[in-house]
Amino acid sequence: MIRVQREDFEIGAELDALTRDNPGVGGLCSFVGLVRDLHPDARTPDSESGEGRVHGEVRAMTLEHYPGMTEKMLRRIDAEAHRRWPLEASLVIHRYGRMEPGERIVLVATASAHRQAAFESCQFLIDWLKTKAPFWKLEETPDGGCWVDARVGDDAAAARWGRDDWAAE
Amino acid sequence: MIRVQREDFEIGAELDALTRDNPGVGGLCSFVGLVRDLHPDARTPDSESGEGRVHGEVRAMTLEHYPGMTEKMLRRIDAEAHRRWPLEASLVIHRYGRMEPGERIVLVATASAHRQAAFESCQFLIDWLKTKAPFWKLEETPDGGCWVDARVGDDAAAARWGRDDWAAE
Amino acid sequence: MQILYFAWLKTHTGTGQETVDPPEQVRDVAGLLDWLAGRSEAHAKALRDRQAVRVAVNQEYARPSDPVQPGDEVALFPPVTGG
Amino acid sequence: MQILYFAWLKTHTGTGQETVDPPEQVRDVAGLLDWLAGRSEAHAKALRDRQAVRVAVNQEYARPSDPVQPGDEVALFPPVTGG
Repeated sequence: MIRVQREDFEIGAELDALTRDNPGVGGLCSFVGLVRDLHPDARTPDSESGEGRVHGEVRAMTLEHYPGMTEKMLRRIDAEAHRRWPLEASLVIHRYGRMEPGERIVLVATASAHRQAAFESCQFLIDWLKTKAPFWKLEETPDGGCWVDARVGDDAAAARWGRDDWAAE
Repeated sequence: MIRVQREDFEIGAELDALTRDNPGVGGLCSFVGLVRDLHPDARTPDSESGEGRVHGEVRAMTLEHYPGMTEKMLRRIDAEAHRRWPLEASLVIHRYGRMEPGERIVLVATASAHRQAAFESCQFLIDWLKTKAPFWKLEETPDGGCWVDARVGDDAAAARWGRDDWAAE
Repeated sequence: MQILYFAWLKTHTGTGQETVDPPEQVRDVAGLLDWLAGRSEAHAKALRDRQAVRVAVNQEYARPSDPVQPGDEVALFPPVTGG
Repeated sequence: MQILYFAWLKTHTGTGQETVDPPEQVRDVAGLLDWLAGRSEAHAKALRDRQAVRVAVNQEYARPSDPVQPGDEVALFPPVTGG
């Protein structure tokens, strides 16, 4: 199941609903992505300049997406996970709009009879989501707004799971 | 942080507490192990015998542990995870006592700036816990009580992360 | 033909959406980008680095050689950064 | 010396805990298991397959050659199955 929404979600309620009344579930793996107060490439205070300024301080983040295509891609990624692993249930919730540090952005959860399938499929979902679902992050820093660059590491993480035949490049 | 307890736990409350007031967390990975209604080695109904009996039907499970040593081992495994990955927070809750199918047995959660560290350390914690923490499962089936055998696959999963120098064999 | 711009492509072109009617000789994604780049200085600047632009035709990822035709919904955006 | 039994070792020996005073020549884990096996038929049966028995001395995993001494807490149990 996939959901794209502006509102926050409750992790406990979502995960409980995913396994309720299904005693065939032995393992439930979940991943939550949260807004950090520092850009991932930020370094410690700049001692060279003597200013002690923290590069990349993030005050808020706005997530833009492509309504319609987002849902289509998430559904496809979710279906691919079910094709590859014996899953009892799965859930992807991705928020859009403005969020502050500490807020939840995304929840991915997979339930299976076996823990290895749950772990692998959960990681697969977030890896492919990060490189194939049309979301873009705009960070608000003391210097203004800045669109976050895609990370090479995310491409590598997605490529571990092989290639799809529907996302160009 | 580790906890060994008879009572159930609330996943949402536990995970929220783990990341609250720490905007350095970018990714939170968790794993929940639940009581299944079938023994993992159970097969479909026995068509040879014509009885249609489901092998390995589990009505309940009782988890026994070694108080004192359990906490010691869990603390050591948790410390090892923090030594190997840059974690902002971690949590292991393991229950003991009698549980029915669908009930939660264990929660492992790790929070880090980066998702790869969260995923790997979470999987490490459950893999080592399964082969090193002194817990034993007694399954109640229609045929009576049965101590669950250790699984070779669990040894292999634990061995992926290298050897420790404190658990014999 | 409906053109959608997302993230910095929207910021640079100054528009999120525009309806265009390219000439007949624009038959594929590459041709469409070339033609769009000629619409204004802002478009030219936004589309300068083609390696940084991803394209979806009717909500499916498309390659430069993939066809476009009247009535298509074509979206231009940078590599995605969700999750 | 305190001996603890868990899981089917407890079921088979019929006891979860016993205090024993092995003779002086019992100096290591292997020697202790041999001596315990001689205490009763139930003990012998429980300890028949040594490969299936794990040992902890003072709450640390121990090998057959590891020493034991008066005052130790020695636990015997099958391979663990938690999680």
